[in-house]
Amino acid sequence: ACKSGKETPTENAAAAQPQPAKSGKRTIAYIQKQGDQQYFVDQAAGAQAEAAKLGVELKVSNVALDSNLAVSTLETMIAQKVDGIAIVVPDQLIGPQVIDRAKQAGIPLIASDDGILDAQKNAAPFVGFDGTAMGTEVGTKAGQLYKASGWKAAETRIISASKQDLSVCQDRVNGAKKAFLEASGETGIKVIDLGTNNSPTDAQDKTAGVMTANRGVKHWVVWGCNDENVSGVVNALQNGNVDQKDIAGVGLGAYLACKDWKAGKTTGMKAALFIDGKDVGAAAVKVLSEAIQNKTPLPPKTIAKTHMVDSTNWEQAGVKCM
Amino acid sequence: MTTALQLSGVSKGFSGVQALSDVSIECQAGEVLALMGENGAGKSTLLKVLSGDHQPDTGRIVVGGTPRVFRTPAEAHKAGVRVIYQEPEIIPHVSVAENVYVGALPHRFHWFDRKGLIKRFRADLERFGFSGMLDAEMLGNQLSAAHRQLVEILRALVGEVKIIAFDEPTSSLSGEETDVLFALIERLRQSGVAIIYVSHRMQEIMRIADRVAVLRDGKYVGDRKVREKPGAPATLSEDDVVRMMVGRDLSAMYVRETHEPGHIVLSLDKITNEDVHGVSFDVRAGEIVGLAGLVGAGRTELAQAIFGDTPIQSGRILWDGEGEGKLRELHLRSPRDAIRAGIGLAPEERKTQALLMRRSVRDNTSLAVLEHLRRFRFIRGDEERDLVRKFVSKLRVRTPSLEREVRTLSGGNQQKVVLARWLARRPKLLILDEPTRGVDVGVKAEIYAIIAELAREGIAVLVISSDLPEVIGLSDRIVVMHCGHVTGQLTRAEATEERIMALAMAGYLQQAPEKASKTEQMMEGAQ
Amino acid sequence: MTQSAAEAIHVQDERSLPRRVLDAVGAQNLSLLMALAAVVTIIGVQDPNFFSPSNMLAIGTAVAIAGLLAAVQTVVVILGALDISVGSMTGFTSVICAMVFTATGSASLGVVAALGIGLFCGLINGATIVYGRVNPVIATLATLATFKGLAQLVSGGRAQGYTGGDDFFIFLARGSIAAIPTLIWVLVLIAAALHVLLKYTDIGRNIYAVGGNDVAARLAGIAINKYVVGAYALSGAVAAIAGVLLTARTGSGQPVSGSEGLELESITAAALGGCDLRGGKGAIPSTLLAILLLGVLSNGMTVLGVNPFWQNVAKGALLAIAVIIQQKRSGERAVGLPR
Amino acid sequence: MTQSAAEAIHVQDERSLPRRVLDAVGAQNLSLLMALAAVVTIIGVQDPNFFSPSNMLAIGTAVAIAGLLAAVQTVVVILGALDISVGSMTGFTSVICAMVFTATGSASLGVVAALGIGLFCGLINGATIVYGRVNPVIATLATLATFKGLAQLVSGGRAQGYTGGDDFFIFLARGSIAAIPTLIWVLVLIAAALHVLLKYTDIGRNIYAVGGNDVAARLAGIAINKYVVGAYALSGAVAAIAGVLLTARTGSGQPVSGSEGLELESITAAALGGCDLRGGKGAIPSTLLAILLLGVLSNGMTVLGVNPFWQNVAKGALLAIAVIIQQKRSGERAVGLPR
Ligand SMILES: Nc1ncnc2c1ncn2[C@@H]1O[C@H](COP(=O)(O)OP(=O)(O)OP(=O)(O)O)[C@@H](O)[C@H]1O
Ligand SMILES: Nc1ncnc2c1ncn2[C@@H]1O[C@H](COP(=O)(O)OP(=O)(O)OP(=O)(O)O)[C@@H](O)[C@H]1O
Ligand SMILES: [Mg+2]
Ligand SMILES: [Mg+2]
Repeated sequence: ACKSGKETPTENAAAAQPQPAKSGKRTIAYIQKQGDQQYFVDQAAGAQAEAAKLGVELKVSNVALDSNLAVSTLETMIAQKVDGIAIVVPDQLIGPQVIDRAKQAGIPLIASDDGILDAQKNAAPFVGFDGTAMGTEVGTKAGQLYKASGWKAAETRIISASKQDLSVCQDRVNGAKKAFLEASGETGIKVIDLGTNNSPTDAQDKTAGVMTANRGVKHWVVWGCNDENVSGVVNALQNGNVDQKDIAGVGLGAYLACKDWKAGKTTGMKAALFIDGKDVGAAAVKVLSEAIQNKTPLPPKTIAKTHMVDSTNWEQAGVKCM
Repeated sequence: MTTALQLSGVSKGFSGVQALSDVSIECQAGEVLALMGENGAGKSTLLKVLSGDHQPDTGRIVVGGTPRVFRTPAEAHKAGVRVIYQEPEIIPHVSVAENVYVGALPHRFHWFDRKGLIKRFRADLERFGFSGMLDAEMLGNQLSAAHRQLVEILRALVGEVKIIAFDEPTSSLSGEETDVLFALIERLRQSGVAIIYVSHRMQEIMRIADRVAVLRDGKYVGDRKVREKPGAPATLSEDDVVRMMVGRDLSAMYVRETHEPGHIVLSLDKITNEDVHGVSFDVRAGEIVGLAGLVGAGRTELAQAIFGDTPIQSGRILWDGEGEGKLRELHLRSPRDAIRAGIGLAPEERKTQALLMRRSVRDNTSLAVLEHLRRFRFIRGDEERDLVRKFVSKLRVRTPSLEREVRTLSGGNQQKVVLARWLARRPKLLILDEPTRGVDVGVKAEIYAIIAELAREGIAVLVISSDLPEVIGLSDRIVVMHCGHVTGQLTRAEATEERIMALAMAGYLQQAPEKASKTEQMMEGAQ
Repeated sequence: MTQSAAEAIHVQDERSLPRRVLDAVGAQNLSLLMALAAVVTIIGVQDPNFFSPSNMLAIGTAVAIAGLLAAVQTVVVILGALDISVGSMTGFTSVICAMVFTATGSASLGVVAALGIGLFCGLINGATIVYGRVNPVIATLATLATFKGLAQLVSGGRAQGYTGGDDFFIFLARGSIAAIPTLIWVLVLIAAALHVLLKYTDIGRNIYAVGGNDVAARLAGIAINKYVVGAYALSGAVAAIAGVLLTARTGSGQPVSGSEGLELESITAAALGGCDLRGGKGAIPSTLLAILLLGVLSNGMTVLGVNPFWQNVAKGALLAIAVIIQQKRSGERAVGLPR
Repeated sequence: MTQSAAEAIHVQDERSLPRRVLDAVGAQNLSLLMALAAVVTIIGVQDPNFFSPSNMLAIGTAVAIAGLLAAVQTVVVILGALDISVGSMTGFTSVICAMVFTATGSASLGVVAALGIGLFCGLINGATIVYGRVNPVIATLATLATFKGLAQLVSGGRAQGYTGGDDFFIFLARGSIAAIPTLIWVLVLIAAALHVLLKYTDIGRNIYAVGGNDVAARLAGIAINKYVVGAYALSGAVAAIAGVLLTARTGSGQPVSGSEGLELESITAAALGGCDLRGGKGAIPSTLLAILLLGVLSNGMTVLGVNPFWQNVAKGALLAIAVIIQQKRSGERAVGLPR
C-alpha cells in the first residue's frame, strides 16, 4: 500500500500505456506564469487562436509566480488526462519535477519561454525566446545608442532595473550588461542594479532615489527586465528634468514603449525589443498538436523571432498598441 | 481573631490622579469588613492593589503575618487572596464551567478532563449554595449580567481561600441570588476567611458587615464597628457612615412632591415578543413609573422593545410625545427611530451597551446630542463643552478633565456618564435601566432629585430597578413583572416591599388581583 | 428561576436526533459542507473527470501546504493574534532545507535545520510581540519582510539545490501510504494533532480563554506571554514543515515563489471557517473544510478551463456567496459589522 | 464634590507648557516623528544629497498613492472594519479611467468614470458586508479577487491607453503648484478633508463611536449600517482617485501592476500610525507620518544603494524597532497581546 513515489513509468501501467489514437477532441494545457502580464496574455491569445484553427481544446491557467501552484496545476492537468502540456515555469529549478511528472504520466510536455532541464540535465523540448539572447539584443542596441551619442563615460550611468529574485530577469539583464560592453567597447560606466517589483510605479519611485544619489550625472542608459521597468525609469528621469536626449532607454516587450511613439512624443525610450507572445503561444500549440497527432517526438528547440523596434518602425514590425 | 490582612501606607497614583494616599487597613480572619466611600474614593483601586493587578507606589501588604509583594494576580491567587471585580470578565465562546475554572482546569498530563470538570462544577455549585442557578454548558456570551456575576464569584472560590474581597457584587444580582451570596459569605466568615465587602447599599452593610472602613478622596477616614459581635443586631446608624463618607449630612434621599401627571405619553398595548407577553400599561408626562421584578422578569427586554432594539411580534406602541391628545402608533425599526420619536434609554450594562471605553468623557456624554450641536455637520466645540460640563458637574462626575478616557473613571462615575448622555438629550420619555448601579449614596440622592426634576418639567420617566426602596421611594406608580407578564400595578400609596415581592414572585393570583384588573380597566378607559 | 434553569438543561439533553447531529457537526461546518457540495456538483456536472480519484488526490495535495498554514493560523487566531509571516517563514525554511540538504547530502539534517529555523523565527515573532509590545499585525508584517529578505540573502534570490534525487523528498512529494499521498497524510496528521491540542488539552482550552478575554485569563493566572510565544513558535515550526513540503514538491528550495501570498490564503481559510478574528472562537475542522472549498474552487476552474481573469471574478463571487449563505442561515439581524 | 470636579477641570487648563505641546502633538505622533528624525539623520549623514529639495519632493510623490489609500484605510479601520480591496479597486479604476479617456478623449470623463466605478465597488463592499452579513475581511478579500478579475477582463490584461499626451494627466503626474508637486497636493488635500471629517464633524464622531462599541453606538441612535456602507463607498472613491493618479503617473491604465500589494501597505501604515485594528482608535496625521516613514525608509535605502534583499531585512527590522520604541515610551505592562 505504500509507494515510495519513485515508481517508474512502467509501474504506473495505465498512465504509461501509449494512448490509443484519440478519436475525440485533443486537449492541450497551457500553464503560464504571470498570466496577467501583457506578454503572457498575448501568448494565451495566440495559443487560443492556433488551437481553434487546429481544432484542439486549450486550457490556459495562470500560476502567477508560484512554483508550488505550478506543480499543483500540472498534477490537475495530468489528472485530467490532457494530451499535451505547454508550461512556462515560474522558476526554472522546478524543471526536474515538472519533466518527471509528465514523463510518469506519459504526456508530452514542452517548455515555453523559460527552458527547463531534467535531473540528468537534459533539456526539455523548448519553444520561445532565449532570455540571455534577448538581453544580448537589448545590450547591443544600448551599446550602439551610447556609441552614437558621444557621451563621456564619467558623466553616464546605466540603470539596469529588474526584480532581483527572478532568475529569468537576471538572465536578461546580465546578458544586456555583457553585450553592452562588447557593443560600446566602454568599460568605465557604472551600472546601477535597481531592484524593483517589476511594476512601473515602483521603478519610478526607486529611480528618484537613484537620481538623488547620482547628482551631476548627465546621461543615462536604461534597460531592464521588461517594458514596465524601463518605462518607469525613463519616466522618472524625465520627471526629474533629464532631457530625453540624455536618456538612452531600451525597452523589452515594446508594449509600453510603443505608447509614447504612437502619441508622437519624443521620449527617452529610444528603442525596444519586440517579442511577440502570440508567436510563441501559437508555435507551442502547433508543435504539441503535431507531435500528439503523429506520435512523433517534439522538436527540441523552436526559437521565435524577436525584432528590435523604434519610433519609426514599430508598426511595421507588428506591435499592437492598445 | 487573628489579623489576616494588613495593608499599611498604601499609595497609588495614576497620571494626574492620586487614587490612594497612605491608606492603612486591617482585616481579621472571620471578619466581614465593609469598605465604603463615594464613587472614585479608591475602593476598587485598593482591591486591585490587593490582588496584584496594580502595583502600589508605596506601602506594604501583610498576609497572615508575612509581608508579601504580589506582582501578578496569579501570585495573589496562590497566596489565597481573591478579588471579585466590579466588572465581571467573561470568556465569550467557552462554557460556564470552563469560565469558572479558567486557569485551573482539571487535567492529567495536559489531557483535559471535560467530564470531571462538569462534575466538579455541579458539586461546587451545590456546595456554595448556587445549585440550579447556572447551567454548566451555557456559553459565556449567552449569560445575563447576574449570571456573569455568579461566574465571577464562583471563580474566586476555586482553591484555598484566605482573604476574599467583593467589589459591588450585588449590583446586578436579584434578591434571591443576593440571599444565597450572603449565606455564602456567612459560611466563609465562619470558616475563618477574611472578607472585604464593597457596596453602596447601606442595608447590605447593616446586614452582613462587622465593621465599616471608609475611604474619602483616596484617604483613609476611619472605621466603625457595625455590631458588637457577629450575628448581633447592627448598632451603627446609617447616617454616621454617610457622614464619614461624604463629610456632611445628606438631605433627604427622596424628595418627591406628588403632582398631577399630564397626558399619556406612551401607551403599550399587549406588547409581545419572545421575552415579554401581552404587556400593557401607560406612562404619562411628568410621571415616574417604576418597573419592578426579579432578574429575568423581562424588564430589560421590554425596555429594548419600546426602544426599537428588539422587534415586537404583536401589540402596539402608542405615542403622544407632544401632548396633542392623540395617541399614534409607533413603528420602530431601530433605536434611532425611537430616539427620533423622543425616547431615551440608559441601558443597564454600561460597559458593553453604553460606553465607548477608550473615548473621552466629552465624546461619551455628547454622543446622543450631536445632531443638536452641529452646524453643517461641524460640531460646535464650545457649545459641546459647555453642555457636557454642565451635566458632568450636575452629576458630579469625578474626572480631572473632560478629555479623560472613560475607562479610567471609577465604576460609579462611568454610570454617571451614561446618565449624563441621556439627560443631555432631554427625551420626552426617559427609560432608565438600573440607573443607580454602583452609584454612591450621595450621588444617588442627587440622581433621584434630578429624576424628580425631570418629571416636574413634564418628562415621562420609566425606571427599571431591582432596588426595592429605590423603586418605592421614586415612583408615582409601580408596574411589576414576572416572566414577561405584568402581574400587577401599585400606586405609590399602595406600594410596600412585601406587595411588590409577592407580585414579582408571580403571586398575582393570590395578591390583589382586583387591583391589577382595576388599573388595567382604568388604562383601557384612558385610551 | 431555579426551575427554569434546570428545565433548560433537561431540554438540552432531549434534543431531537437531527438537532443532535447538527450540533455535533456544527452549523459552521454544515454551511461549509453545503457550499462544498454545491460547488462540487456544479463543477462535476460540467466535467465528470472532476470526480476521478486522481483529481481528488490532486486537490488534496494542492491544498496540503496552504492547509498546514491555515491550521496553525487557526490556533494563532483563536489566541487573538495573527501571523502574517507564515508564508515568509515557509520560503525561508524551504531554502534552508534545500541548502543544508545539498551541502550535507542528508535529508534529515535538512529537515532538522528547517525546523530549527522555523522555531527560531517563531520565537522572534513571539518575543517581538510580547516583550517589544508590538501589535501582532505589525510585528509579523515586519518579520514578513525580514524573513523574506533573509531567504533572499542566503539564496541570492535564486532557487536552491535539487532534492528530486533523494528518496525521502520524493516520498514526501509523490509517495503514498494506503493509496493516499504522503502530502495529505502530513496535513491530516498535523491538523489532527492541532485539533486535539485545542479541544482536548488544558493548553488548548487556555488558548481559547486567552483569545476570548485576556483580562480574565490574566487574572486567572494563565501565563499569557508563554502562550503567545508558544503559539508563534508552533506557527514557525508548522511553517517549517510546510517549507520542507514545498522543497519536496518543487524539487528545490524556493525563497519566495510558492510561498508568497500564503499568509492571506491561510487567514482567508481561517475566517471562512468561522474563526473570529478578534480571538476566542474557531476550530480546525472548519478551517480545513474552508481550505478544501478554496482548493476545490481553484481546481474546478482549472479543470473547466475557465479563463484566469474569470477565475478571479468567480472565486471572489463564490467566496462571498458561500459566506452569505452561511450567514443567512444563522438569521442574525443585519445591523453593524458581522464578525 | 461639585467644587472638586470644577477644580479638577480647571487644573487641566493649567497644564505645563511642554505637557500642552505634547498633548497637542500626541504621544503617537511624537514617537513617529522621533523615528522619522532618526532615520532621516542616519540616511542624511551617509548621503547629504538625501536632503535635497528634489529628493524630498520625490519622496512625497512616491508616497502619494499609497498615502491616499492609507488615509482612507484609517477611516475604515477606525470604524472597526478593514478594506483589503483598495489596491484592486485602484487598478480597476486606473484601467477604466484610461479606457474612457482613450475612447472619448476627455480627461474629465475618464476621472468621472473612475470615480463612478470606485464608488460602485465601494457600495458593493459595504452592501455585501452589511446586508450579506459577511465579515469585512472575507468580503473584501473576495472583492479583491473580483475587482482584479474585472480589471483584467475589461483590459484583456493589457495596459490600456496613453494619457501622457493629455495636459491634465501630465499636470497630475508632473505638474506642481507653488513648487509642490500636484500629487502631493492631492494627497494633502484629501487627507486634510478626511481629518476634518473625523475630528470636527458628527459623522467622524459617530465613526469613532461605531468602532469603539457598536452596541453602544446603536443604542445611541447611530445608523451603523449607513456608516459602514458610507465608509466603504468613501474608500472606493478615494481608491478611484488613487487609480487616476496611477494612470497619470504610468501614462496608461494598469490593471494590476502598480496597485497590487497596496492593501497591505495601507494597513501597515494605519497600524504603524497607531490605529487599533479592533476599531475606535486612530488618526489621519499619524497614518500620514507612518506612510512618510515607510517612504523615507524605502527612498533612503535606494539612495544609499542598499541591495533590495537587505532592504527587506532592514525595512522589517526598522518597522519593528520603530514600534518597540513607541511602545516602550508608553510604559505599558508587558503581559498578553499589545493592541
Ligand atoms: N487605570 C486608571 N487610570 C487612571 N485613573 C484611574 C485608573 N483606575 C482608576 N483611576 C482613578 O482612580 C480613582 C479611584 O477609582 P476607583 O475605581 O478605585 O474608585 P471606587 O472607589 O471603586 O469608585 P466606585 O464606587 O465608583 O466604583 C478614580 O478617580 C479613578 O478615575
Ligand atoms: N435564569 C435564567 N435562565 C436562563 N435565561 C435567563 C435567566 N435569567 C434571565 N435570562 C435571560 O434574560 C431574559 C430576560 O431578562 P431581562 O434582562 O430582560 O430581565 P430583567 O427583568 O431586565 O432582569 P434584570 O434585573 O437582570 O435586568 C430571559 O428571556 C432570558 O433570555
Ligand atoms: Mg469601584
Ligand atoms: Mg435588566
